Amino acid sequence: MTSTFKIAEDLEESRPIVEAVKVTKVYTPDVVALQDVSFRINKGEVVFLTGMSGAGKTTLLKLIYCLEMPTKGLIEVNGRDLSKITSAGIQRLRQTIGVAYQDFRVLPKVTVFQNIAMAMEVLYKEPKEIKSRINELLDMLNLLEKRHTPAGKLSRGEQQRVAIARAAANKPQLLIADEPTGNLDKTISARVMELFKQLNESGTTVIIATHDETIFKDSKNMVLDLHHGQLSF
Amino acid sequence: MTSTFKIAEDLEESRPIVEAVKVTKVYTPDVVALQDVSFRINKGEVVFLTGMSGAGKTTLLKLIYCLEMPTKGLIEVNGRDLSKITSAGIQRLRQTIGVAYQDFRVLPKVTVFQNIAMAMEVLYKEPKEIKSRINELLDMLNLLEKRHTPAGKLSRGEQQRVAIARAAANKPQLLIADEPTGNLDKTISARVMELFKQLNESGTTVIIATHDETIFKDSKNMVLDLHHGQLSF
Amino acid sequence: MGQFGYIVKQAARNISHTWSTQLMTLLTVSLAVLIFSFFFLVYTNMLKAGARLDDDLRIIIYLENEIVPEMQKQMRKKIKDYGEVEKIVFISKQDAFERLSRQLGNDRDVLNDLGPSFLPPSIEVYPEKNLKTLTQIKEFSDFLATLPGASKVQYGHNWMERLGYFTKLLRIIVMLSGALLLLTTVFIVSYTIRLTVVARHEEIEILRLLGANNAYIQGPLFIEGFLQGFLGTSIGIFSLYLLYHWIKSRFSGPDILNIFEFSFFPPSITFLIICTGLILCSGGSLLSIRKYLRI
Amino acid sequence: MGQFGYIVKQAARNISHTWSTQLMTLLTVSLAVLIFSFFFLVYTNMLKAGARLDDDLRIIIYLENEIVPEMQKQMRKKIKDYGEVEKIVFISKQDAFERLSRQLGNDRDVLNDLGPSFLPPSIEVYPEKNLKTLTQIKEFSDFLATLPGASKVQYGHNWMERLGYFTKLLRIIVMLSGALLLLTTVFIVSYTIRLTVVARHEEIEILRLLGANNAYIQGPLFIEGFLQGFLGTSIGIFSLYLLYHWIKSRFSGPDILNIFEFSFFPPSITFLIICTGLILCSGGSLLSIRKYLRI
Ligand SMILES: Nc1ncnc2c1ncn2[C@@H]1O[C@H](COP(=O)(O)OP(=O)(O)OP(=O)(O)O)[C@@H](O)[C@H]1O
Ligand SMILES: Nc1ncnc2c1ncn2[C@@H]1O[C@H](COP(=O)(O)OP(=O)(O)OP(=O)(O)O)[C@@H](O)[C@H]1O
Ligand SMILES: [Mg+2]
Ligand SMILES: [Mg+2]
Repeated sequence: MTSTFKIAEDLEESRPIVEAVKVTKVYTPDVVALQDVSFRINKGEVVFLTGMSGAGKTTLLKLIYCLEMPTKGLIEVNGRDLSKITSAGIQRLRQTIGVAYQDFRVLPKVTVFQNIAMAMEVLYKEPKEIKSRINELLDMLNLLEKRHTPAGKLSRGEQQRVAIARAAANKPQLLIADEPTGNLDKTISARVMELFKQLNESGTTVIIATHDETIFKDSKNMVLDLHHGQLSF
Repeated sequence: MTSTFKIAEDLEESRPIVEAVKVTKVYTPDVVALQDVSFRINKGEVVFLTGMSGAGKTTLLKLIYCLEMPTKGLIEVNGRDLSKITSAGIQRLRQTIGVAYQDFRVLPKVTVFQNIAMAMEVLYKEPKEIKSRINELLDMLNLLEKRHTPAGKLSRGEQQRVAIARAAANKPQLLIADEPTGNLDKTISARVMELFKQLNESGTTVIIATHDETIFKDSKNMVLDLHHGQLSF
Repeated sequence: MGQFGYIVKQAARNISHTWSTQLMTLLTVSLAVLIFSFFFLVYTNMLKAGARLDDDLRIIIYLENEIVPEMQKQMRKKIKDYGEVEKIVFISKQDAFERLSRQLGNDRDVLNDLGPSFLPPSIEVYPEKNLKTLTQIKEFSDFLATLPGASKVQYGHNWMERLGYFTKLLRIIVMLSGALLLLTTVFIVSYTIRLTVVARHEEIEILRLLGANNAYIQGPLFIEGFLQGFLGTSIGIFSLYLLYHWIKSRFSGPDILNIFEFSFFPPSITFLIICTGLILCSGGSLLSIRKYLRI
Repeated sequence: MGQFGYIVKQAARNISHTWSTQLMTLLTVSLAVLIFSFFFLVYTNMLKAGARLDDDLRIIIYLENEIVPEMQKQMRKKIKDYGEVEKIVFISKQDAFERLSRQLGNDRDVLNDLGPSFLPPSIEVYPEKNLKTLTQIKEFSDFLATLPGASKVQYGHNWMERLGYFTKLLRIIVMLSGALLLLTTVFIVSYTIRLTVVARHEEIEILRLLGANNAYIQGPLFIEGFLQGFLGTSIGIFSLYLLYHWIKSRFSGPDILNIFEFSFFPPSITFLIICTGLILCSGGSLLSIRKYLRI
């Protein structure tokens, strides 16, 4: 597949938010998940990350939000070199990134509302603001009725939407969504993409890892295609 | 969507393997997951179960393998009324059904091989048979290299394939796959479908719950379409 | 390979895979058994010591004159007619003198200048065990005072009370410690089970969904519980035995142990403790996962 | 709402959501403190009783004649010149007689016919505490035998040893129980922490991934640990106090408690125990999740 490269000339800011230079990630003992990956994502862009199952998509995303460290190479987020970051630095970095994990990571015993509220409480937001933002998100994702249900009692697709809502809650500078539509039908997928678009319009950079070609094949956005840990443009 | 109904006249056996009559499932206190659902699946068929996220697909499947009991209505599997089944009966029933769960349910600390072997050991299969069957499956699903990796260290897509391999391991009478391609790319999805086809040819009835229209839109198989807990043909 | 072989293989695999947890559990069981049996041992020994002290309850009748052997028989009969008596001992002047000098220990020099004649002869009556209340003893001693030749009747009232209080205090302390320890043992065991269940329930749930029958799931757990119970209890009891020997060897010299007479459990009790441990461990491991078998 | 308000709110929410676990932990802490302080109390009281028994170590010099008061001063000086002495008591014939009759208790009637004159007068020397080994005491007593008018020198060797062995046995039993209990306490606490961590680590991991800072994660845990430590320790100590009173009330009558003199911790120790519990609980709850903070 040929990817559409979009140099962000029409965006307000063209400074890079994520920059990777020859990044290699080897899981002990010998699983090479990423090999010499270099790319640059500018502020305000929407980027799709694609590739076969096991190609290294999740690993690449983990490097960006500092859950893993690269074995070799340089990775900079917001101009900050992640190999030199402190614990407090990681905290501050993560406060500016919203992540919808591939395995959701919602707390099963906690209500939908509370699961999402956690993300905002961490930034000491006001309860009123939290409530109105969550209602807005749940409405958009067709989940308002389930507001007070423990997340463990939801269907998988509903849990996935909770994860997405949590990632979007703070209107972060950078939103990372890992396989956000894996358990969602077409209608809901469209709503999720609409949410991402809204966020992007208000300045959020969006990185979406997906194997679902339908959601990016018509767009003119940048597509990073991983093959066995290597980028192919 | 109009579904293609295929009366199984060309199949060797046309006795029903699953039959549901006016089945209703209400989760306490008031979540109506299924309402008056009636259908009939014949032996040897391939059936797709589709519907929006939260429509009740997983719930319907859970009723078939006895993880939940219907609130109202009759459900029969292999001619056995599930409302009157004993604990030992459930065990015997489950030994004839292979299920690939939507949330995988693989043991993260246990190797891929062992995760799949569990399903066969439960039936007291011979170690040699277990080994050759698992290698065959892993090869088919492109996972042979990861044989001795703990499942928790796999990518989500790889874990999903482990769940599918486990469901298929015993060549069960009935195979249930809940969203089997949610985390898989096109190529691997095709391999999974090929595996299901092989099993079906050797007599297995296959029920696949999915929101991915591409995998059933060209087939002539029966499609059950759920809308808010109700079947629409 | 038959069903049984499978189960044993499964158990062996579980044990080798989770040996650190298994070791921890084994240690816990041993410790619990050690603690429990330690207190049980101290308690039974104390009971025995208490019983021996109770044995010493006696009523002393001081006599004006020595009783000639022919009279003794008659006396015996008279006393036995009144109430049940365990033992009657006649003490001559000489006996009394010897006992006093023994009682004085190193202070016995004070008696050097004295002959045995200054102490009166006496009869010591040891009442039956069932005669225990002080009023009953009082009545008995009142009767004994009416015997011919009796000058004074005395029972070790004060001394008995003192010793009684002391053993009572000790007994309360041991019982309280025992109760506290039993509580902690229950805590520890239930915590261990909870941790095991937390570690295992996912696996058990999956096995259920795969259609494993009860024997397949419970068999390995039972074997593990059995082994843990057997090893743990044995180790616990054996440690206690070593401890007991160590204590005893430290007190080999003087006669203190004759007073206290510290002894180990008889084999039957040891066997019983091991069996109880076995049953609790293997039963507990089955019970703990029962709720997951309902899936 | 400030950062602190958020943390307090969070702690309150956690406590109200997981009150059953919290209650269990509270109980565990109380029990551990009760057990520990119970044994500490018994142990300190035993030490005190032991010290009192050691006090009784004395050397007795039997004299041929009574010493007139004028001579006593001279004697005192002579003895003190040889070695350090805590106390010197002169016992006249009359004193000796009274003491023996007290010692015989209800058996004192045997002395009725005797005057005080049959017992020799004596001097009792209580050596300094640092004079403890038997050889030292022997040397001292050899010297004392050379004093003018001394007929015999004696020290409560046998009796001392007996009592010494008995208290030693008791001490070993109490120490062993204490050691076992300490072990179980450590077990219980580490199990509690492991269970808490099992229950919490998912939440903590997610909070980390959401960028929560250390204060946000540790704050509520610290508050919970602090409350649990404070309540748990207080409840434990208070239960012990009730227990102590109950035991004491059961032994209000006779003089047994004068021998044993069972007393509670002074306030300073009580305060120290509560503080230690506080620090351990709040520190422990922070330490237990440390590894999840590294994510
Ligand atoms: N244990 C439960 N308790 C309460 N409600 C539940 C429970 N499980 C499912 N539900 C609800 O029942 C409805 C149907 O759930 P189900 O999991 O069957 O949906 P699904 O069709 O599988 O959806 P998805 O495509 O998202 O997996 C949903 O609204 C869900 O919230
Ligand atoms: N913690 C780990 N330890 C060892 N190997 C790992 C670990 N995590 C991932 N891997 C391996 O690294 C490779 C890349 O994994 P990654 O999760 O990045 O794939 P992915 O592109 O996200 O795949 P999917 O589409 O299936 O989610 C895989 O082969 C996987 O098995
Ligand atoms: Mg992935
Ligand atoms: Mg589902």
